[in-house]
Order: sequence, then C-alpha cells, then structure tokens
Amino acid sequence: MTLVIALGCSAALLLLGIASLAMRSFSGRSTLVYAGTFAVSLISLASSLAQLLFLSGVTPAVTLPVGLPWLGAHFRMDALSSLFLAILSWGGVSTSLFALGYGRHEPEPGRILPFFPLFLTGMSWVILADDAYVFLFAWELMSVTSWALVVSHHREEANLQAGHLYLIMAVFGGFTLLLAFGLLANSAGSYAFSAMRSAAFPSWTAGIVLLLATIGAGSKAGLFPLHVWLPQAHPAAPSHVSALMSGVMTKVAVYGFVRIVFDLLRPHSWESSLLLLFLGGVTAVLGVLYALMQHDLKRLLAYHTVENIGIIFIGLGLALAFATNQIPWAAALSLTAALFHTINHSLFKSLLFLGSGAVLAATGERDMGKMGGLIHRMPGTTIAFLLGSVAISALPPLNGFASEWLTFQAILVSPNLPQWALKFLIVAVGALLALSAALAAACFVKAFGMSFLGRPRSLHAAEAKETDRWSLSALFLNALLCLLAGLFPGSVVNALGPVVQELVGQTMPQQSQPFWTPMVPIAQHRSSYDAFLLFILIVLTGLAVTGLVRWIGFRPIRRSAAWDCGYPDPSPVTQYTTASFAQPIRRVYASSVFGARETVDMPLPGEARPARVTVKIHDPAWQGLYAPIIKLVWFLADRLNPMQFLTIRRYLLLGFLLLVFLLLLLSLWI
Amino acid sequence: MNSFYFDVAHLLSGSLVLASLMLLYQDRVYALLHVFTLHALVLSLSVAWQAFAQDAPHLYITAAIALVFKAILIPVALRRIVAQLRIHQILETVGGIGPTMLAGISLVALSLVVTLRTTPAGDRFSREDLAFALAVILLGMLMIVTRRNAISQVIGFMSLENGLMLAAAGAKGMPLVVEISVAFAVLIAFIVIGIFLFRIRERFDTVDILVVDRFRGERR
Amino acid sequence: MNHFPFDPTLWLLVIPAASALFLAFLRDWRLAARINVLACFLSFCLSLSLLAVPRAEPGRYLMVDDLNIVFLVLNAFVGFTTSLFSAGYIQHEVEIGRLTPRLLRFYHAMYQFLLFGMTLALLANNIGVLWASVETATLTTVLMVGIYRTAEAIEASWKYMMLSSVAIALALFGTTLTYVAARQTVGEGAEAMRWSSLFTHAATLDPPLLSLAFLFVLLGYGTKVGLFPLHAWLPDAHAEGPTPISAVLSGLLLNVALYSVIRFKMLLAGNPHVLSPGPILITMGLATVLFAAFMLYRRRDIKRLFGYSSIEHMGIITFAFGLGNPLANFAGLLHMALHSLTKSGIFFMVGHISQAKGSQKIADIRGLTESHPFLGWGLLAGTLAIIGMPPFGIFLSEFLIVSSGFSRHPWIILLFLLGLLVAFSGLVLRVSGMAFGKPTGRQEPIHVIPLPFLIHILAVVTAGIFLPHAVVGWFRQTAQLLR
Amino acid sequence: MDLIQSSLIQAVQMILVLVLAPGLTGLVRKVKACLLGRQGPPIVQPYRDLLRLFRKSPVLAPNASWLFRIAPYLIFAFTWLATALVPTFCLGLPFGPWADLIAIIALIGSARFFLALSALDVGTSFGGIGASREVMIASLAEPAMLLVVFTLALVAGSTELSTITAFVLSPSVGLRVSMALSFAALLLIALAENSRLPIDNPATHLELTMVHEAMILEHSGRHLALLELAASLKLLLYFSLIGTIFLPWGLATPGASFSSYLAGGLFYLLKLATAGVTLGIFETTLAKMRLFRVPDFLGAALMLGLLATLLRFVSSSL
Repeated sequence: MTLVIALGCSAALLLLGIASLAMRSFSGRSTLVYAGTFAVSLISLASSLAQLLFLSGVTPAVTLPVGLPWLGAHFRMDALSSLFLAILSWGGVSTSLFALGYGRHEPEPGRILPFFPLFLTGMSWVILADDAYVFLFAWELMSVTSWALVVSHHREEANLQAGHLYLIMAVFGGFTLLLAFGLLANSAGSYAFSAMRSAAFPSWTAGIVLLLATIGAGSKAGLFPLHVWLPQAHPAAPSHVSALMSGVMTKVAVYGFVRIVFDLLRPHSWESSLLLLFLGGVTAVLGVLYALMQHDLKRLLAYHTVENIGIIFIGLGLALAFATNQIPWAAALSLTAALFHTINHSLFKSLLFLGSGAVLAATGERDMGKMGGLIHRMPGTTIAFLLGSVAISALPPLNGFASEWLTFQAILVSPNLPQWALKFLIVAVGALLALSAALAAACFVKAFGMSFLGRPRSLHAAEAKETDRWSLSALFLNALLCLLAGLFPGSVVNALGPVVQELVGQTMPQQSQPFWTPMVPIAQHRSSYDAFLLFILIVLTGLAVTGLVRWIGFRPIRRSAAWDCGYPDPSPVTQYTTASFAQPIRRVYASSVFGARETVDMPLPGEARPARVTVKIHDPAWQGLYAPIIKLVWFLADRLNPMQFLTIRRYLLLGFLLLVFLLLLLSLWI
Repeated sequence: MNSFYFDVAHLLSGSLVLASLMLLYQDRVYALLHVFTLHALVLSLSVAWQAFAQDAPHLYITAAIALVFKAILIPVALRRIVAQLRIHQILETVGGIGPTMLAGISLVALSLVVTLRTTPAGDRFSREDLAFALAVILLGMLMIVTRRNAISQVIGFMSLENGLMLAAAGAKGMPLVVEISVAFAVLIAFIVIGIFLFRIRERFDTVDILVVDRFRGERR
Repeated sequence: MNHFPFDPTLWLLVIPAASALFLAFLRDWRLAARINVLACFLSFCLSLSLLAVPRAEPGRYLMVDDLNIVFLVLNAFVGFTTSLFSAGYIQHEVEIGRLTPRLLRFYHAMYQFLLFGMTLALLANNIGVLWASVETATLTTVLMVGIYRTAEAIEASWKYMMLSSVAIALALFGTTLTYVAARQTVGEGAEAMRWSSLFTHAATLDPPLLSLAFLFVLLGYGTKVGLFPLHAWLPDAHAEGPTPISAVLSGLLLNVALYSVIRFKMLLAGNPHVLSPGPILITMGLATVLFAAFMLYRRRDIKRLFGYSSIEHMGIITFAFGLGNPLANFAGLLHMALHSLTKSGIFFMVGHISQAKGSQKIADIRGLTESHPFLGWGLLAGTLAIIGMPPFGIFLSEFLIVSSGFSRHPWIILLFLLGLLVAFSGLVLRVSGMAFGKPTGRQEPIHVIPLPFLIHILAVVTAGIFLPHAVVGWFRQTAQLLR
Repeated sequence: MDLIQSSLIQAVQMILVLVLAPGLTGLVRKVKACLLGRQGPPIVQPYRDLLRLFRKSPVLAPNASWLFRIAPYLIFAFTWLATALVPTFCLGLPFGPWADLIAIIALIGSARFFLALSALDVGTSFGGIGASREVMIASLAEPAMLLVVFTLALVAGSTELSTITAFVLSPSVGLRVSMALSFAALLLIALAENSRLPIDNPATHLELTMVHEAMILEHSGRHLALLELAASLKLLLYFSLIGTIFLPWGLATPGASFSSYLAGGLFYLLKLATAGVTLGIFETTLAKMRLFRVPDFLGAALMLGLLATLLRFVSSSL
C-alpha cells in the first residue's frame, strides 16, 4: 500500500514535469509546479514514514510489466528504502517550499520546471528499485535530469564545463555500477535483487563488486578523488537544486552503496573495509580543507558535502569491519551512526544551501568577500543559517554532534577487532575525524562570520532585503528538524532500528523513552549523552546569569565607535576577508597538501598602486589524476585525427594490409 | 574431365598470374597498357576454355565481354586519356619495382598456401583456379596500393577484377556470372569516365592533395 | 510453393522500382516529392502486411524469414519518415538554390531506386542477388552523395566510389568462394547460392573454404558497414551528401551491409569446424569503437561528427555479435534497430539546423535551445538517446551487452566501456556547445516538420521503457538463430 | 534522599568552581609577579575586577548585533556547564551521564565557536586576527585532545569521566606508558587551550601576539566580565580534568561520609594550588613563541596522543 502510494507520487511528479512542458505560456506555472511538488512530496513523506515507523514488519513489493523485458520492473520498499525515501521526500518538501518564493527570481524557469520534478522521480525510483535495470535506469535518469538543471544557467561557460565534467563522471559511475551488477547477475543468474540476495558469491567476485560499488557510488557521492565534479556542479545549479543535489542526491548515492554492499553482497572479507575507512578519512579531512580555501559560499558548502560524505563512509567502513568480523552489535552501532549522519547532513546541508540561495537572491553575490553585515538586513535567514552552521560544525546540542559522537563511540570499540591493521587504521581515522570536526568548526566560523557578521563589504550587501516568507519557512522547518534531531537523538536511533536490523541482523540497544533520559549506545557506565537536559541547563544558566547581572546592578548599553586598540578603521575594506581569515590554517595545512603559495606585492612608499596578496592553490586530485587523463585523450585525438585526411590510396592500403593479415592468420589457423 | 582440359586451364590461369606479375613490373604507361591487353586476352581465353570444358555456353558471353571491352575498348580509351591529359610516360611507384615484385611473389605464395591447404577435399580443378584467382586479386590490390598513377591504379583494379572473373568462371556451374561481368564492365566504365570527367591530372593522389589543401571535407 | 491472394514480397520490390522509373520522368518536383512520400507509405503498409500474411516458403530468389522481416519493416518505415523529412528539406534547398528541379528529378528517382536496392538485398534468398543488390544500393548512394556538385561533394563521392568498388570485388570473391564451398554438398547451380539451402547444409560445407570466404565477405561488406580501418568513405559521404541521404545511409544502408555480414556469420555458426568469427568481430568492433571515439574530438562539421558516431555504433553492434551470447545477440539486434531510428532522427534535426544556421560548421552553431528551441532540445534529446541515456532504448541494449559480457571477458569489456565513455564525452562536449550558450549567427525561425523526428524519438523511448512482447519474442528467437 | 544528596553535591560543585575560578587566575598572576620580583596584585584582585566590570555599563560598537550581546552569556553557560561536569572533589555527579568526555570537549568547542563569531561581529581587524588564530590553534588542539580521550577510553573502556577515574583508582591499573604520554599531551593542550604562554600571553595587548585578548577586545562591562569569568573557568576545568584523571587521589566516592567529602574538597584545593603555582613558575621560565611555531608545539601534542593510543594496543597485547 505504502509502496503503491510512493510509486503513485513518483508518477505524479513525472506527469507534473511533462505537464510543465505543455504549459509553456501559462504564467503561474512556476507556482503550480512547485506547489504540486510540495504536495506530492508531502504525501510520499507520509507514506514512507508510515512504512518505516509502523509497518516495518511487512515489506511491500510490486512488479510492473515494463522495464527489462522478460523480467519486468521490480519495486520494493523495505525499511532502508523507506528511510531514504523519507529523506528524499523531505528534501522535496523543503526545497519546493523554498522555491515557491525563490523560483520568482529565476530568469528562465522553462529550463528548470520540467526537470525539477523529474529529478525527484529519478531519485525515488533509485530508492524503490528492486532489480538492476530499474536501478540503473533511474540512476542515469537522476544524472541526466540533474545535469539539465546544472546547465540551466547555460550562458555562463563555466556552468557548461561543470555540467560536462559532471555528466562524464556520472556516466563513469553508472558504468562501474553496471559492471558490478553484471557480476552479481552473472552469479545470481538474474537481474532481480531478490535472486542476488539469495545467491552466494565467490570471494573475488565480492571483492571486485565492492570495489566497483565504491567507485560508482563514491563518484556520485563525492569520495576523494572522485569528488572533483561536485564543487563545480552543485553551485552551478539554482540554489534549491543545489540543496537537492547536495542534501539528497549524495544520500541516494550512499543508499546505492548500502543497498549493494550490505544488502545484496554481504561480503565476508574484512580487507575491503580498509579501503572504505581510508577513503572516508582522507575525504573528510581534504573536503573540509578544500572548503576552508573557498571564497564562494556555495562552493564552500559543496566541498563541505564532500567532508560529510567522508564521515558517512567512515561509519560504513566501520560497520563493514565489524560485520565481517561477526561483531553485530558494534556493526549496528556504526551503521546507525552512519545513517544518522546521513539524515543530519541532508537536513543541515539543505538548510545551508537554501540559506545561501536566500543570500544570493538578496545580494546577487556568491562571493563571501562581497557580503557581510547581513545579520542586520536578513535576521530570519541569519538565525536559520546560524543553527545550520552550529549543527554542521558538530557542536552540541545540535544533531551534527549527536551522529559524530556515535561515530566516535563506534571507533572506540575497535579494540574488539582481531586484525591489527584495522585497529591501527581506525585509530588514525579517528584522529582524522577529530581533525575534520575541528576544521569544520573553523570553516563555519569563516562562512557565517564573513557573510553575516561584520560590516557590509559591498553595496549589494548593504542594501540586502530579507527573503520572502516561503523561503524563510523552508529554512526554519529545516532548522527546527536539526534542533529536534539533536535534542532527541535516542528517538532517531530507535527509528533507525528496523533498518539496521535488516542490514546487519542486530540493532543498537533500544533507547529508553521518556526522551529526557540520556542516549546510551552501549552501556550506561561506558558512555552516554543527553542533549536535551544539556540544552535546558544552558538556557537556564543563561537566564540565571542575566538575572544575576540585573541583581548586581544593571546599566543600560551605550553605543560608541569601535575601540579596536585605538585604531578604528574607517572603511569596511580593512576587515578580515575570507582569504585573510583562512591564512593561518592555509599556512599550517594547505602549503603541504595543496601546495598553496602566497606572493605579496607590496608597493614602495609613495607608490599609488594597492598592495596585493595572491594565493595559488593546486588541487592534488586534479593535477595528479584528471589533468593527465584529459591531456592523454586530447593527445590521442590529435594523433588519430590525420586518419581523416589520408589519400584514397592509403585507405586502400590499410584495407589491403588488413586482408593480408587476416589471410596470414587463416593460413596459420588451418 | 580428363587431364588435358585441366592442363590447358591450368596453363591459362597460371599465365594470367604471370601477366599480373608483368603488370607489376612495368614502369611505362604504354607498356603497361600493352601488358594489360595481354592480361585481358589471357582471361578471355581461359574463360572461353572453361566454357568449353564445362560446356556452359553462357560463359562464352563473358569471354566475349572480356575480349571486346577489356582487351580493346578500355585500352583505347585509356590511351586517349593519356594523350589528352598529357600524363607522364614514367610511372611513379611507392617503394621501387624490386620490393614490389618481392611482395607480389610472396603474395602469390600466400594465396597458394591458403587456398591449396584450404581445400584438401575440393576437386583439383576449382582448387587450382581459386589459388590463381586469389593470387591475381592480391596482385591487383598490390598494384593499386603501390602505384600513384591513376591509369595504373585503374589497370590494377581491372586486373583484380579479371581475377574475380577467373574464379567465377572456374566455379563450376555458378550462375549469374555473365550478369556480374556486365555489372563490372559498367562499374569500370564509370571509373574511367570519372577519371576523364574530373580531369584528374597525373595521379589519383593529386586529387587528394588538392583536396587536402582546399577541401578534404574538413579543414585541418 | 503454395499461393496467397497476393504476394507482398513481390510488390515490395515493384512499387519502388516502378515509382523510380516514373519519377525519373516527372518534371514537377513538388508533385514528385508527394509521390515519393506516397510510394514510401505504400511500401511501408506492404511491409506491415508481411507481418499479417502467413509466411510463404522461401522462393527461388526471394524469401522472408525471422531475421529479415523486422529489417524490412524498419527499412520501409525509416524510408517513409525520411521521405517526409526530405519533402520539407528539399523545398528549402530549392529556395536557396542549392538544388535545381533537374537534379531533383534525379534525386527522387534515385531515392526510390536506393530503397529498391536495399529491399532486394534484405529479401534476397541468393547470395549472388544479395551481392548485386547491395552494390546497386551503394552505387546509387555514390551518385546521391555527389549531387551538390561542390568540390567537397565530388571528392567525397569519388572516395566512396573507389573504396566501395574494391569492396565490391572482395565481396564477390567471398560469394564465389561460398558457392565453391557449398557446391560439392549442395550441388551445382543456383541451389548452392540459396540461403535456405545453404543453412540446411551449413554443417557439411567445406570448412576451410568457408572461413576464407567469410574473411572476404567481412572485408567486402564490412567496408559498407564502416568498420575500422575500412570506414574512410563514411564520414565524408555523410557530411557532403544531402541530409536525407545521410539519414538513409546511417539508418538503413549500414544496417543492410551489417545484415549481410550477420547472414554469413550465421552460416559459419552452423558449421563446427570453421574458424570462429567471434574474436575477429570482437577485435574489429572494439577497434572501431575506440577509433571513432577519439575521432569525435577534433570534428568541426556537425554531420561528420554524427557520421563518426555511426561508425562507433556499428562497432558496438559488431562487438555485440562477436560476443555471441544470446543476450548480446539480442542486444545487438535491438541496437541495430534503435540506432537506425535514433540516428536518422538526429539527422532530421541536423538537416534543419544546418539550414537554419546556413552552415554545418559546429563553430557557427551555438545556443540553439534559445534561438530554435525545438531544434536545440531535439538535437539534445537525440544525442542523449544515441549515447545510451535513459529513458531511451539504446540504454537497454548497452546495458545488456556490458552486463552479459563482463564476467566472461572482463578486460575486453573494460576497453569497450572506455571507448563508450570517451565517445560519450566527445559527443556531449560538441553538442552541449551547440545547444547551449549565447546564440550566434542567424536566429530567425525556419519551417520545420517535427513529425518524423517525434515519431522516431517516441519509438526509441518506448523501447527503453517497454518493449512489446511480440518484438521481444521475435528478437529472442532470432538471437537463438544467431547463436 | 539519595537524589537530594547528589543534586546538593552537584549544586555545591557548580558554586565551588564558580567561586574558585577567579581565585585560581589571581593565584597564577600573584605567583608570576612574585617570581618577577614584583609585589603583584592580591589574589582576590580578579574578584574585584569582575565585580566592577559587572557594574559598568557595556559600550557597543554601532554595528554590534544581537549575537554580539548574547554570545557572552552563551559562552559562559557552555563553559560553566562543562566545568560542572568534571568531578572536582567527588565522583558520581548526577550530571555525569549527561555528557561524557567527548561531549565536554564539544561544549568547550561550542563556547569557542561563539567567541570567534562575536569577535568577527563588529568587523574590526583585531577581531579577525583573534578569531582566525584561535580557530587555527583549536583545529590542532581539539584532535590532540580527542586522541588523549581515545587513549583513556581504550585504557578504561569508557569515555565516562567517573568510570575512567574509578578505573585509574582501581588497584588493577599499574603505571602505563600510554597514560604518561597522554598526560604530557594533555598538559600541552591545556596550555594552548587556555591561551597561556608559550602559545599566547594573557597579559599582553601587543597586536602581533595576542589571540584571546584580540577576540574579546570589543567587549566591555558585564559582557567582558562574563568572558573573563569563562576564561578562568576554562583554566580551572583543565586543571580539575588533569587532577581527576591523572591524580584522582582523595576523591570522595558517592554516598561517602561528610568528612570524606571535606577531605576531597581539601585535596582538590591542594591540587589547584599546586597546579596554579606550577603554571606560574612555568610561564615565567619561558617566552612566547611565534604564532607559526604553534603548529609544531601542538603537533607534538598530537603525536604524543597518537603514540599513546597506538602504544596502548601494544601494551595491552603484551
């Protein structure tokens, strides 16, 4: 039933997308499409939540007479699917709500409206698919529609390049998944997931499939070094689409990975987890370091997605390590942490991207170096964005901390693992995770401080207007969810129970209601965390102190020029900028990782020209991996191109040689 | 089928191969034309002989076509072209006569190896024929790809096609041979007229080189 | 051979032949275009009737069996839609004076004659007839390619002519060899050239001779398929001829040539002792895909670009048949059908685009989705279809080829995918450059006939989402036939 | 009864840390002054300063936002809460299960986050300097701290402070090399986190050197008072952390007699005093290092932490 509703919703979105083509001339179509998307997503959210929370006992399945001939299109909605469908639907709800207001700023809605619902449809089919063909079909559909959205602002050359890179990477990932499914289907004898579940795979197959799945899903999710397209493509799209891509599509990629590895494959060799842990750790740290180097708000957020994907994959790697060593309770803990972080990231990353969209709409700026002081102009957006920043920086009492805390707890049970390699690697990964958490805080001090605090750095920023109420409501809904998920992590953990149960065969200990009791991942004496009471206490303390101050003797506030050690600077230009803020961290980390070089051009006294600092940063992934490949392709293209310009005699010569060669082969064969 | 018939057929087709090698050896236009006339003559003889041997009267037509069209009309036409377009007497070859001859001989060897070892069961008659035919075809192609001169390329193509005729005639009881020979006559006519129409000077490559410079479809 | 009220196979040949004759003498080109469409429509209906009428025994020269029937229908269908497109196309050509009524008479006659040749090739039950008709079709296209009389056009058709005439010779030798191989067991005369009897005796044919024959056939017909390194004529012929002819070339003639290769492969498959064609086909297919993929990057001419993409797809199909497992064969047949639909559809768009922009240089085309939305999005959709993106059907065939082949030949499939990826990147690079960005050049709208393209793209989408069971059944038993 | 008692203890602890914190700062200053041969301000001086600051009316820059005004309260609340969670004179605090060691560190992190934001709010260059340097230092200090936590957690099998302390107290545990290493790491981190020498000089207002001072430059009146108080609370927190983890002797166990509680309190005061004196001596003996040598300093802490964690495996395997 729930599955039928969900499929109906996806079909409705499909129709909506097609219908928007029909209504080219109709003026209110933008509102219509987004409102429709909002309503439909709401329904599918309800159905998926119902499936997850109340009906997790039964897993509805449907087979439609379309798709791969002689097999049909299989759809299934188990706990995992319903969880991710809920994430997806929530993304749809909030982004379409935001777009109800934001969509008005769109110069060419005709390039977005048809693809926005289709994009959602593709993702929901990926999540509901129960055979390889439907899965890949939907996967590529997702890629194509999102590509169309990325290039929707097609007049900027940069967007086109970003879209090109994105599409190639997406297809590359699709191919690897195709190979993975080819292997699975070959062993299972059918493209249906049900057959793959029941099949037993030889260890080498399992290893290769896992590798392929990591590459395929990783390239979509943004694992280092497959992430390069992400920070270019996500910001290129309109902000509500960026929110969907960063907040939801990367999660769909995570879903694909979990589905293939934990559900279909169920590997038995622990070595594979080494790869995941390593990639996850490196991705987390490099992602946030990249982010710290950015000036473009949306690009910073996109790089941050890379970091969080790293964190999620660390959790998955841990789960794999424990599961393959038959320590199900620890596997359950790690998997819960990973899934919890998945939920959290989709919440606060959508929130932040929507916030950046609001800022973009208000100031027309993506460069943080031209913002500042928005806290006075856009109070609502500021509060929501602040909450999001606190959440993504993994600070209590918000949700980001809860999931990272669980991940740390999972890391701390690593001594139970028999393999030394894993023990050491996991500790190292833990250090990397801690590093990335600290850097994330730094990064969002920068992001929030530069764009919302201080004094406006440009006229646009100075004259910014608060966004419309639709956008604000979308922002605040996400912020509220971040807060709730942070305050009552126990309930979320309980809700994740069925998912974890069906994937690793055990769940975390049931978190005791009522909600104000602490969250206990393993045992009371071992570790526990109670966000709600901490929050209450913080609030109370704050109030108490205020009261105390008044009691000691309250004096009204006076306003006067800033002190600044006696050198109050007249112009906002003298404020710290993104580059200068990141400078210490750049000198500490980036000089080695990114080969960052600063050149200072200081004019002599009396010269009129301004002094400038130029920073050069090299992307190791691009320099080391992509640039050579591109060079090679063009080299070969150039080498082969003369084949177009040979003389007829030469062409005939080629054919003649081929003939003689084949004859020689034949004479040998006989 | 007693061995006398066979020996004559064998002799004729063998001499066709010889003629092909002679074609390869030529480096003067008119000499080339003469040798080709010989080539066509031998072909028509051997086809006629086949017609007699297999008592398949329709093959006589093929022989006649070969005689009239290839041995008389085409050479005449080509002469006129040479005269009109003032083509050089000297033929340029790619990589000299000597290596070409060597290549030709090894090609003959290859074709013998392939065909003779292919058909252990097949009757000697068609087997030998096929071997020679294949040799002639390969030599014809070799001529096309090693000669820069339009005329010699056309002649190469025609000798190739003579090989086909030889094979077809040798394949006992094969239908449509006549039609095919007619079709080829038309095709060759096309080519020759084409050369004439497009005023191709000196060598085929010139067309291409002009084209490379001005219009090889796509400029570099 | 039992009789029916009427024998569609014969009429399938009569109609194009007769109309070719008639059009050759018709002066009014507008009327000629209409008649052309009408004739194509009639033959399309006839081809459909083939499906309905119970099948006759293989005749002396003609036959209809599982393999060729779908290509007959496809042939007639694409011929019909193309004639619709060409009606609009030539109108514009006449208006800008690139074509004169005299040339058009020739054009229409040749168009029908070409269809006649291809239909005969598909219907032929005799390898000699097959050879003759394929060559007829080829020479017809040679003449059509040169129709613009520009230096480029003449050069292209000349190249086409030279390469194909050598190929003709090779194919003929292959045919002769096949005859000789069959003669001893099947018996002399036409019997030994008849597909129907050849297949029944396939196991007893002289193996080494048959292998030799296959090599020559492969090279002969392979040249028309456009397999590397015999492809040279294809891009120029596509680029310089009138666009309807490019559509027919890519959509039909390549298929017909490939069909003949497949026939011979089936013959080999029936004989256990011959050399297995699989590896050769795989190698040539792979080489073709990789080569075409890299050639896409430096292209400056939109039609040549898609010509190379046709080469690539012929490589893909050859590769699939080389793999030879039932799924791959199925995918190969499907891919043939879908490619001809998609590629001809693309050429419809390309034709209109080059007319709208007054140039087929890629550099002159930009921002189509803005200046000519239908053309731009159409080109984009066609490109996405041809590179195997869902919801288009080619996704299905590539899915099957790769997933079925990977476990057996992992490295080969990896190379294959590499080729696909490179080609993909090259095509998207060029096309997104043309479809997006700030429009340049002429921007005034032109008269477009959307119907043919829409039909094609719709058919391709349907194939990707839902293949009718009848089609699936047919493809499957044919795939079994191929083995 | 038990609940009342425990909540009473918790209340006492919270008041205690609040009362002691400024005194500790005063003590350190006094010691340094004496060592430098000055008389120095009396130990109670910080209390007076705070009181005066509380009475003064804050002066805000024209463009200071609401964030600037609530940040001090938040920062104070976070820090005080964190301090209240660390056992000072007795174990088994009722707040204990609310937050384990990781959460305590994260609370400090939150405080720092808001401090850095409020520093950026007015938009002065000094605020920027302070904030950017602070986050750089933190980005090194926090991982090091977490590695120390890992070691402890791996040794004691828990991140719960009371459990760790109980474990260290238990006779089973001998002298562990990894514990020693993490102790050293923790000391280094404590210096960095509390912006003491050689990382930062709390007494200076030289533009180039200051970090923490630069951040609170624009704050005044009660806001400044709260921030100062939070700073000294943080110092106290680290001291009591070191005390309760590495020298847990004298800590009263839950449900003990009043006298033992008293003893625990005295022990605690003793620990604080020694720590304060040591810090004073330490700070007088060395000079501040250049900002970009801080990474080396904290990198050492990081390495120590990692080494400790790895050695822990080895020692356990032996």
